[in-house]
Amino acid sequence: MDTIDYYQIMSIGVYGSAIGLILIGLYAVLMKKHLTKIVIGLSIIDAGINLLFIAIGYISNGTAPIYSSQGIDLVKTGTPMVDPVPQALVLTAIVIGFGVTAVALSLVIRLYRHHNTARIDQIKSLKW
Amino acid sequence: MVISPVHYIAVPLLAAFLMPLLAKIHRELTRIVPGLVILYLGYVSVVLMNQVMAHGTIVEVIAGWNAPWGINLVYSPFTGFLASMMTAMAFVIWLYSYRFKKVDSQPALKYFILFMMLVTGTIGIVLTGDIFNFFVFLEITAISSYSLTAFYRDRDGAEAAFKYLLIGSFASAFILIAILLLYTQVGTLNMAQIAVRMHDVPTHMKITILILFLVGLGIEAEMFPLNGWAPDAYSQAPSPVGVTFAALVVKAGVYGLIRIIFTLFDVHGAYEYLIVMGAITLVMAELAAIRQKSLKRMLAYSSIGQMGVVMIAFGIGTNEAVFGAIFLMFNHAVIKGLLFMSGSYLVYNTPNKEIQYLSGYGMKMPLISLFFSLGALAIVGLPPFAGFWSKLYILIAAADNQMIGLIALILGVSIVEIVYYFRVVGRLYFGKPSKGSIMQKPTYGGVIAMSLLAIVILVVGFYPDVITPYIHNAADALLDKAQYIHSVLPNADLSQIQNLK
Amino acid sequence: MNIFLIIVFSLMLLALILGLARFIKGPTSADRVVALDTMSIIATSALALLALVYNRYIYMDISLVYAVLGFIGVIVVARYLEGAL
Amino acid sequence: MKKLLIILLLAVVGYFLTVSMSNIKFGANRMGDLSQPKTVGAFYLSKTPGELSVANVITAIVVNYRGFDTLGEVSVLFLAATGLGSILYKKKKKGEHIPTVNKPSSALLQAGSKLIFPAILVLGAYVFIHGHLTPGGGFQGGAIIATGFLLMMMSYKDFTMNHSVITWVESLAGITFASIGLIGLIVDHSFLENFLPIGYINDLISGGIIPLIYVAVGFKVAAELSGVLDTLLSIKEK
Amino acid sequence: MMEIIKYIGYIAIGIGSIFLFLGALGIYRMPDVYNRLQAGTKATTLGAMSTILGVGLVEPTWFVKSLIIVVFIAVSNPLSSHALARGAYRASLTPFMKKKMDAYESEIQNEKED
Amino acid sequence: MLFYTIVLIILAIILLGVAIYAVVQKDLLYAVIATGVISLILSVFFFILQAPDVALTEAAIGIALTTIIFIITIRNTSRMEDEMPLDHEPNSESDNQVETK
Repeated sequence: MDTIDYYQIMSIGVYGSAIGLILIGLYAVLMKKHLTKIVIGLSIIDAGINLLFIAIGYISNGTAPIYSSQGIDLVKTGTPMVDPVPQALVLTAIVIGFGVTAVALSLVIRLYRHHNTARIDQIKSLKW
Repeated sequence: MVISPVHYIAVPLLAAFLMPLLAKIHRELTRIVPGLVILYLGYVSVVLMNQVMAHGTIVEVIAGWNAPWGINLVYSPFTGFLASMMTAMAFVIWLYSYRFKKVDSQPALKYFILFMMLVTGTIGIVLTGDIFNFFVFLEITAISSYSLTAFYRDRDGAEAAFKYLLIGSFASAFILIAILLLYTQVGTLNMAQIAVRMHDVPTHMKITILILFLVGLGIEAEMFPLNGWAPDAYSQAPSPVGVTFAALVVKAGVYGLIRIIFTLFDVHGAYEYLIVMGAITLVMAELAAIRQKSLKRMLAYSSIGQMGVVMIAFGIGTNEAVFGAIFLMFNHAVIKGLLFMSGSYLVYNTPNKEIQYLSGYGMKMPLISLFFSLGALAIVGLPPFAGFWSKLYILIAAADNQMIGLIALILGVSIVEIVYYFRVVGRLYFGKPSKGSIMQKPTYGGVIAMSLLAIVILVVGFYPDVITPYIHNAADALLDKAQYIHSVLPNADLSQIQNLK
Repeated sequence: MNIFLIIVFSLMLLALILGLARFIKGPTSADRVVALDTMSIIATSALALLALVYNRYIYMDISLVYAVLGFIGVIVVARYLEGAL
Repeated sequence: MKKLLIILLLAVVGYFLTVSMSNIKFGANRMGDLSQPKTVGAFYLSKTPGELSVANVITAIVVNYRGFDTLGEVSVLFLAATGLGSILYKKKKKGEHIPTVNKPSSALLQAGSKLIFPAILVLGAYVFIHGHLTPGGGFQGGAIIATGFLLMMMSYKDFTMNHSVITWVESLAGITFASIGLIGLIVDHSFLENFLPIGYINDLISGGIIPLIYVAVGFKVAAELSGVLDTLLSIKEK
Repeated sequence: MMEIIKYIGYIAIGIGSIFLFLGALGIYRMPDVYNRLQAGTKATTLGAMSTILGVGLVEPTWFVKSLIIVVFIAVSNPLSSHALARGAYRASLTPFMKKKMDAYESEIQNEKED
Repeated sequence: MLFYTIVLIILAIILLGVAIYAVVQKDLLYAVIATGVISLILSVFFFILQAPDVALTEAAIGIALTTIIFIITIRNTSRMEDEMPLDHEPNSESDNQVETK
């Protein structure tokens, strides 16, 4: 069974789903006409990027970078800890994404009040 | 307490957190406190600039961890010059927006918080020496810009803000992916160390990362074809915010682009890329500007065009060219600030802010029209105003490098600029006055702000020597990559770095 | 013990897939929210079990947070369906 | 035509991402030797237990090594709350009260919420107080507390957030964070530098200023998110 | 003794996972919302409680935290299913067996009269 | 190891499936619930990839808070994606207290 490189297959799963999420989100942002759907697309892009960040920090058979008593035991037996930096960056990125989503949705509500529609092809007082 | 660059970030943040409480004490405090904070930052700028000119780059370490382990702020002559310029412009804009519109105390509080954070974000972008911290400040800038664009809660403002948000989200997504790929390749986030380790990165990876950065930052720096947000945001935002975009936000975007290309990467062809993109941006923007009916949109396109010139000058890459580019950034901030400030009073009550209704305003609003004409004369580069010198230096630098085509291009575009600016000025003074239009009386703060900018334009125009030593040092600091790396990482091995000048 | 864990996780995964099938099929919004509720409960127990597999006590916190927060999302949608929002 | 262009763009982005990611091996250790750290990840992993006495390395990074990012992140949330308020601002008449929900909920939900609400608050406080020992921290704890308030808003028609209290908590927490940083600047010449004894690893009181900052962040985030929810819930279309 | 508790824990985990699976199966197979709700919350509540208690039994030092989780699930899950049933009813989804009996309708009538 | 890989692949497929569902679904409420499911599965992913902090954040923010702000938006706008605007005139003036520019 050693002939199969499981991490190769796993990388397809993890990277593939992350890139897939980014592409699906991009598709939604570019193609969809409804503003709320566009914001959903933005949050899907964010999710994909976050997953990509975590995936590059992962180390095979690693454990979380927390030195609790069990964690110290695990490190002593030779289990590596995964890279903590991408995780810290993702924490920041998630919160920033939430802030952007909130502002975007408030703009959607504001636009709906003025135009009585939330479809981008009906909102055309400015050139797109 | 010793003055240090971290005050640029910490003090405004502290004040921003404090302002909701101050608003409960007295309503007027919400308007005064940002001015005091920016004045204090001006004091910090003066102290630090003197220090930097005498002793060289200051590296401020955050949380006691030396570079490359922690975050650091780099206050070099270049970043310091930009930060001081932004502080000065922020003060002028604060004066201008002090009583720009009589809004309730609650919106005024929110406006000044957002404005102060916008200033903090742009200064943070310029000062930081860490690539992810750069991203965080970019997001602070972006979110406050979105909210400020929609601040009037009218129809088009919200639409422009949403458009800006959409494109800005793309930018941040691209920059985030670029940071991710960069981290996997170099294992660090410190800009100086990234520059040291860049030669180990495979070329195709380097190019992919650079393209991602260029797309992301090109959006912020209004590079063609990524500048779709700019005209709408400029024209629909409240006019102090439009000035802020022209004077601060775009400068921060250009700074990011320059820092990435000059310091972080050593890819051949990036400079030529800057020239080409700058030229395309310049031509497209000026051709669009001449077609505009709305004054603010025209100014916005003109601003994009000026950024094109800045990119061309940076792309030439010699000392004189960089000097000219930084000089132009300074001039553009001051002159475009004056143009936006006076222009927004000119079109205050006209429908759709269109130019055709401005006939004969030169008699009705003499002071404002005078300011506008001064700005128009300065920005097209007529002597003896400030814009002349920067354009001259850029042309000389292009001539030194035998780039005849570029000279022809810049001069040709200047003629286009002259045409559309003088169309407005001519209408102001020689058009037939129309009846029934209501003049908006400018606030005292606005008049003082515009006079300050006009004085700066005249003084720099007649005695460019008051500013050139700073700009010379700034250009040297930007081009001296080894010195940047050395001041951040004293023990770094510089032998393998390419493109050291 | 390994076989046992494989069987347990397979059952949970199957349960997740069944919930998902209902989520995608479900004719009304209430069906979909029921599926979301079920999936969050399955995830709660799966995460607790994964903490056991990884042998880290601190991972139980996530299970705890899931148990608390999963249902608030459901209540929000339920109140929206009710017309209360 | 537009559709074709977009699909082409998607293909290009997908191709570039796939090619770049295929060069980055999944699960490979890129941090190098922990004893002689060359990358930041290795440095943080090796230094944190000894020099900061913080069990959770991510907390150490978020609050100490990269504490500046966290300050920025808190300001992003603050800005989002402010911007949301300014975009959706509506002048209220005096004494006007807008209920968060239109219909009262059932007695069961009300009783259950009353039962579970304190538990959620305790859980949130637990998450941010133990931020340096277990997963979680200020943001997560704050978000959990805000979710608890959301539950109360959903269950009780007349449940209102006291705006004055929210403003005070938010401002004071933010000022605490910034002042801790400035105290570090005065005492140790570096913004956000630790000036308290670090204690022993895995103790509740360890890590110097890290738990303090996380408690401040927790309060701030909780107040901000509750404020956002309150603003959003009190806009009603006629 | 510890061994026996451990095995009890594993058995609890097994039972729990079976219940989780059955609950999800019920969600998939049942004919209408209310039946699905029944299957999806009752069975899975038992399943989750059993699994998490099992985890607590296998590692006795974790028992307290697993008990806390179980209590949370025991309180929160009925709440959410109740709110959901009510929401579904108010959104005018008729139950599958509407013709035979509908006690909730009269209650809503009473509520409206109040 | 084999089993672990299979689980990961299945979760990835589920994640992509739900994302596609969220994008193509015309009813925005369903799309929003789907984003909740994406958060749920994403945080399981983070957990498997040994990032408990991130999983906790995703759970705390993704499940309830994002859902509620999306639902409030849907309540204040339209629920169906292809809904056409109502017939009456959009109100163009600002509801601010100041005069228009």
